[in-house]
Amino acid sequence: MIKRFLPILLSTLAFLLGWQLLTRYSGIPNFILPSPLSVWTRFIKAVQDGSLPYHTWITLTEIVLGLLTGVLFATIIGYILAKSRTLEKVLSPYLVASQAIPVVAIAPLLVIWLKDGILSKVVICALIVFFPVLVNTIVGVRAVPTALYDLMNSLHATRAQILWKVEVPASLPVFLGGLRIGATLSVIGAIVGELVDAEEGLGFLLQLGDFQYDTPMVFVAVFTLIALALILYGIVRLLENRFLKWQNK
Amino acid sequence: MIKRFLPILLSTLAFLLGWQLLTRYSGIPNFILPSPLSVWTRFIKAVQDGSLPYHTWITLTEIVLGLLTGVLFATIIGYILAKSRTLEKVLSPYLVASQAIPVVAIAPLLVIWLKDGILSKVVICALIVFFPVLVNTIVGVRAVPTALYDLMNSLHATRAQILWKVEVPASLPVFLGGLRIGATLSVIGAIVGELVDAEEGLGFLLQLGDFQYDTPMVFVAVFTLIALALILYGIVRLLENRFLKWQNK
Amino acid sequence: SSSGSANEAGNLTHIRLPVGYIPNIQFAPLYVAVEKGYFREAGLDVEFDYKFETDGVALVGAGELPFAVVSGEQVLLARAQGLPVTYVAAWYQQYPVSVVAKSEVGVIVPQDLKGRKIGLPGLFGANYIGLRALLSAGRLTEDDVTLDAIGFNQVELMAAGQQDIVVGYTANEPIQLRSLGIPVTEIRVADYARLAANGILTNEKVIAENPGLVRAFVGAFLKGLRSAIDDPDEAFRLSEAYIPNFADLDANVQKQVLATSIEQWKGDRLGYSDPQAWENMQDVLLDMGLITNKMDLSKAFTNEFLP
Amino acid sequence: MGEAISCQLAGIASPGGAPPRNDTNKTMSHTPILTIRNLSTVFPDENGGLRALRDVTFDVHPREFICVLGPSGSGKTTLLRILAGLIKPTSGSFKFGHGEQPSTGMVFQQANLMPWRTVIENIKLPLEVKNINDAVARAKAREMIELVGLQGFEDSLPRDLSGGMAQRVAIARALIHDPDLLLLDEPFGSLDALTRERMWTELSRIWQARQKTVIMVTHSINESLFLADRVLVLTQRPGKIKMDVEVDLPRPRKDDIRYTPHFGKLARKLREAIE
Amino acid sequence: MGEAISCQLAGIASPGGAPPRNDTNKTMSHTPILTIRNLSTVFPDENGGLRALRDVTFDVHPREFICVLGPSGSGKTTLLRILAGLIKPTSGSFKFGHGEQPSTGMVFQQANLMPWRTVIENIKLPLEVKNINDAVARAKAREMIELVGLQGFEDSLPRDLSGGMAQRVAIARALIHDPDLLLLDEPFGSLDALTRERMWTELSRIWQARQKTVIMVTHSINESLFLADRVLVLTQRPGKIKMDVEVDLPRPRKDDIRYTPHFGKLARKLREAIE
Ligand SMILES: Nc1ncnc2c1ncn2[C@@H]1O[C@H](COP(=O)(O)OP(=O)(O)OP(=O)(O)O)[C@@H](O)[C@H]1O
Ligand SMILES: Nc1ncnc2c1ncn2[C@@H]1O[C@H](COP(=O)(O)OP(=O)(O)OP(=O)(O)O)[C@@H](O)[C@H]1O
Ligand SMILES: [Mg+2]
Ligand SMILES: [Mg+2]
Repeated sequence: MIKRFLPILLSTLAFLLGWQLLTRYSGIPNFILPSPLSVWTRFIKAVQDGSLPYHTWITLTEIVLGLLTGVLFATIIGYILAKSRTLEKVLSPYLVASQAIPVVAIAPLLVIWLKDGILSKVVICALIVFFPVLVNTIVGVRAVPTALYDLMNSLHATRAQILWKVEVPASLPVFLGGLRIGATLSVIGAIVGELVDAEEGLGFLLQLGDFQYDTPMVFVAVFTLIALALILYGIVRLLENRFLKWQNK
Repeated sequence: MIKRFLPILLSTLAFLLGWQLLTRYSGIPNFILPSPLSVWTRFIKAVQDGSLPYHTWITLTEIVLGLLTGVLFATIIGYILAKSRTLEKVLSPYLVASQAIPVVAIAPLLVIWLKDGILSKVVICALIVFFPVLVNTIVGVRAVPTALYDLMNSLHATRAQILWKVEVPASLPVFLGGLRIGATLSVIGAIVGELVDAEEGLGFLLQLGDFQYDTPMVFVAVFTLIALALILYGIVRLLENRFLKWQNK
Repeated sequence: SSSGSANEAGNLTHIRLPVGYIPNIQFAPLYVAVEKGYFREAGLDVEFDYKFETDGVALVGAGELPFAVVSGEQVLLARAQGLPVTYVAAWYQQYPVSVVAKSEVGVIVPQDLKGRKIGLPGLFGANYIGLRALLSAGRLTEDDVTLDAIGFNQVELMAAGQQDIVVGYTANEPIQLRSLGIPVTEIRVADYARLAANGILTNEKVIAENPGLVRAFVGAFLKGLRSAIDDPDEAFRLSEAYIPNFADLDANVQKQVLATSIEQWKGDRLGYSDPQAWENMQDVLLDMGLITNKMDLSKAFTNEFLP
Repeated sequence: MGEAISCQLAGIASPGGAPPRNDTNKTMSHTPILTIRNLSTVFPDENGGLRALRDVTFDVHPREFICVLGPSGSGKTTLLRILAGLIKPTSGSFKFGHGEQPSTGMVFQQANLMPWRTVIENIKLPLEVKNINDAVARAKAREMIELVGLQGFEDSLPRDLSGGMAQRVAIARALIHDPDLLLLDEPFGSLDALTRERMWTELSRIWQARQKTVIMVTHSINESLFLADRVLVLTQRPGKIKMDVEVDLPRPRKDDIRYTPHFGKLARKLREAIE
Repeated sequence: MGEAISCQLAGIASPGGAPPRNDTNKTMSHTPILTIRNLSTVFPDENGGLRALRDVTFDVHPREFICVLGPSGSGKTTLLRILAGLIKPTSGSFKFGHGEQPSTGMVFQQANLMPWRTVIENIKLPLEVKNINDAVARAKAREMIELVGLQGFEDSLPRDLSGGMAQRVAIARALIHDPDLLLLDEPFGSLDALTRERMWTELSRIWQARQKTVIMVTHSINESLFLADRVLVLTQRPGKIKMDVEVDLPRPRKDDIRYTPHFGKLARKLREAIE
């Protein structure tokens, strides 16, 4: 157990040390790159005055909802597109387009259609999560060995049985790769939404810190975001360890 | 040939029609959601005065450089991580972290380290491209059948031969999936950089249109971005058609 | 970096100047100063940079760039965090924020805001500070109104009928809304509170090591400002080349923007910082909790580089 | 016990008794369970398509055990895939007696196991597909594991099995749900002689004890004579039926039947047909 | 032509003449090309590891053709994989005469083709690995394609091949680079009788014409007696050598050798050993 976490522990220490040395000797002022210690002090303060937990909770809600929505749609649509090349040809330009539209360009539309509040952030987050999961769902489902379809068909299996007993497990490695990407990006997704009309959430905290030149606060927000991303990523890795055991050598 | 493009053509027409009807009957003012016609007029104008080609060229340069850099690093690092679980354990927190940092939070650092100009945008673009390609490289390389390693080893093949003759082709489907995601995201990557520090490029044009209440211009920029994304996506699809022929049924 | 280097013989000192916004007619004084050679005469080669305002402040604070155009509160906020920055020339004599309301709502004085929903870009920034100052002037607090963060979409949402009252820039949103045929009333912050507004920022180190550079820059800038105020038509013409798509914009609107801006620039002594405006700004920020302690305002701004 | 059952049932239904012939089925008392008419298959390729099967016509009667022999690439696997409903023939037709496809157990030429399932999970798959209670399915799977001699490997993953072991898993999987039609594509190819013969016996026993029809592809003349009522020999690609031999050896067939003259005669006949 | 060469060479090197025996190799004039001592393999599993091979010891002499028989799961594949250097034995050692691993051609139990390569590309892989000029490699591959009877399928992808055709591709690939050591894991398992016998003849011819050592796993006693100088029989898992039989049948071996009494005697001996 200790041995398993030793490399990560060591690398974290090395990172903190490197950071400390950088702030010390690079000549970059504290308000641009704060020292680890000042970030830590700010963190404690933000926890104690309740602001960090509050805003983290808001953002986490957006992330979780956005991630779930994005993954749900991506999986369903991805599956359908994997099955129909025609549909893929017709729809993929729109799906690709949806990824190339900067949020600022359609911010007024978003606010008009979705009102402000949490919904627009959830949608933006879902939109960012959507694409990687979509593509990997398509790639994963397309790579299911045809021999296993033959097997299931020879047993007169239903579509649902083929889905759950073959397609899901066989495409899982690639799908979970998409989920790894999606989960990581979901954090940025929620923040992007919060940056457009900031009222609360870590994106707001970040912008506030930026506005007040409270760079340690900015870094606290960033590290909280990183922590959220790592937790989500970790959850996906746990899923991989659980469901892809058969793949490991 | 006509039959192949018919669905896309029809869907484009349907899209334009739907858009026209939306602007007509939704009551959304023209300067929030302009009509297709006004966007088209604005497009012609922006082409004729040379501004659109100029800014598109700038952004395209950033995208191409960012995409190449991102893919290069992602492929190399992804391959190494695919081969070493320890290294993956140590490095992946940092790689995930790099994806969760909003660019606005570190914009001054970027300027200090990378100076102004194209480099920072290329780096931001590369950073966004990096992760999907990285993850799919890892997933792809991990899924190479061990039996093929056995084959190559029985022939005393060199590491390089195993790489090029087995690992590259076997991981290509998943890798190209990552490239599909990366290519699509690269467009947004370049724009994000331009929005933080806008001087030229489509992101600048977009911001300009936004602040000048020239919404048709915003839409022209967005559609140019979409076109760039579609072209890049199309190139990846061509690669897939070319190199994954063996997979198609 | 360029901040330390003196004006060597024949060579112009290159200066990258963050202005905190996209190219716009409101930067006419800067464009005039370039076009009419005021900067060159002062040995300066100025290049405009349109990055975010806070990034500009941070880079000036870090000594990466010598100057930036920033809003008054930024100076105090930055100094509160230890950034060694000093405001050396006032550009706007009036705080450039207004509350804009649809005429039928009947918002004429700050007290009228009571119980209203007000849209503003976010709960920070000049708009927010201006609104708070107005609320205080009307003896209201934030609890008396409903704030609604809507991003920089005030005009759009007002036109779409989703907001009736928004906060915006005096020289922008009201003019845009009227040009769309939406009758609006406006309450200017400047009519109720005298607050330190936008001006030129530099670094204490630049002041200490290269006061000549500061003087040269401020002098050239003020010449441009004077010229723009005196001859708006010329300023309008000279700005054209700097603003992409200028020809596509409604010239009337742009002229109004310039005229409104000039109203806010005018003063008895161009560039002069009124200590009271800084005191007031500090009070607003203290009231808002954005800073916690009074500071030595004499380090925050200076009039010593004015001609 | 296996022996006891097979003897008992042999008396009842005498599979070797009056084996139906392709050309005589109209006069038979029981109608064919499967009629195959002019099946042809062409796989699309660059130069005009690859003909895999040509005009294959035969009938299969209930409880008949048919072996298919033929050179590599003559379309044997293709034939089985058509009968399993996995691909459509290019032309021709086939019809099952009861109208619809009977429950089918198939052994593919490759073991075709699910790499994420353990041995027992792979074997019980057909029962899962039939929505049978998991405890029951597992108990049945354990029986099958014993039948194919894989005790101790219940929880192994396919990647940890030897080639022959994987094939035995596939056999167990094909038999577990007691299908009416068995389609076997070289099921015993990678088994050692001993295991193979045990499998022969088991298969004969199962076939005789239950109402099963078997179509089995093999490359072994011995195997076909040991098991089949009828042997079909396909020609070189495109495969069509070159010979349809009735195997009128008495059942149950013991090992020493190999050395009987009739066995030798049939073997020689098949050998000649193949060459 | 094949016949001519094999006859001619049979006179020169007479492989069946004085076949070396395991226990007599110290007195032999030429030293073993491969010495295997106490090889054991344990695969890790939940309950203390699965013993696949136990104390396997034997010598292989240059140009010897060895067949390995044994029950399913007895470690035959494992043995070949060790000798090919693909896995390390848990204990014991093996050494090649010249110190390093000779060039090796391997036929795996599964065809193990690269799905993205056409038949000809799959076959020429070993030459690519040796960086041989592509035109030469292709020409050689075409020869091999003819040898295994796959003309017309040069540009087919593996997914479009029948099982036996895929196996023939694998055989061609193992032979193309003229390796000194051939490790064959049931190479002819899914071939029809005719093709298989043609392959036997070809393999004998190649083996006699070139300086090759062959270790081949098979389940067919006939096959082993037809081809081998020596047959090793492994026990049930964990496999150890149960019998080491010298096959002193005269070469070249024609089909009718099967009906000689000596063949019958050897076959019975092996059969008993297996049971
Ligand atoms: N999916 C496919 N696409 C194209 N050609 C195919 C396909 N499947 C089989 N074929 C071709 O059809 C012919 C018959 O194949 P089939 O697998 O039925 O042969 P087989 O009799 O089973 O041979 P074997 O004994 O080698 O397994 C072969 O030439 C093969 O190349
Ligand atoms: N990678 C592996 N991990 C775990 N166990 C393995 C592995 N490979 C083989 N085994 C086990 O080792 C034993 C021997 O396997 P091997 O493949 O050598 O048998 P074999 O003699 O080739 O059998 P067959 O004739 O069925 O191919 C088997 O019980 C198998 O389950
Ligand atoms: Mg076949
Ligand atoms: Mg084996």
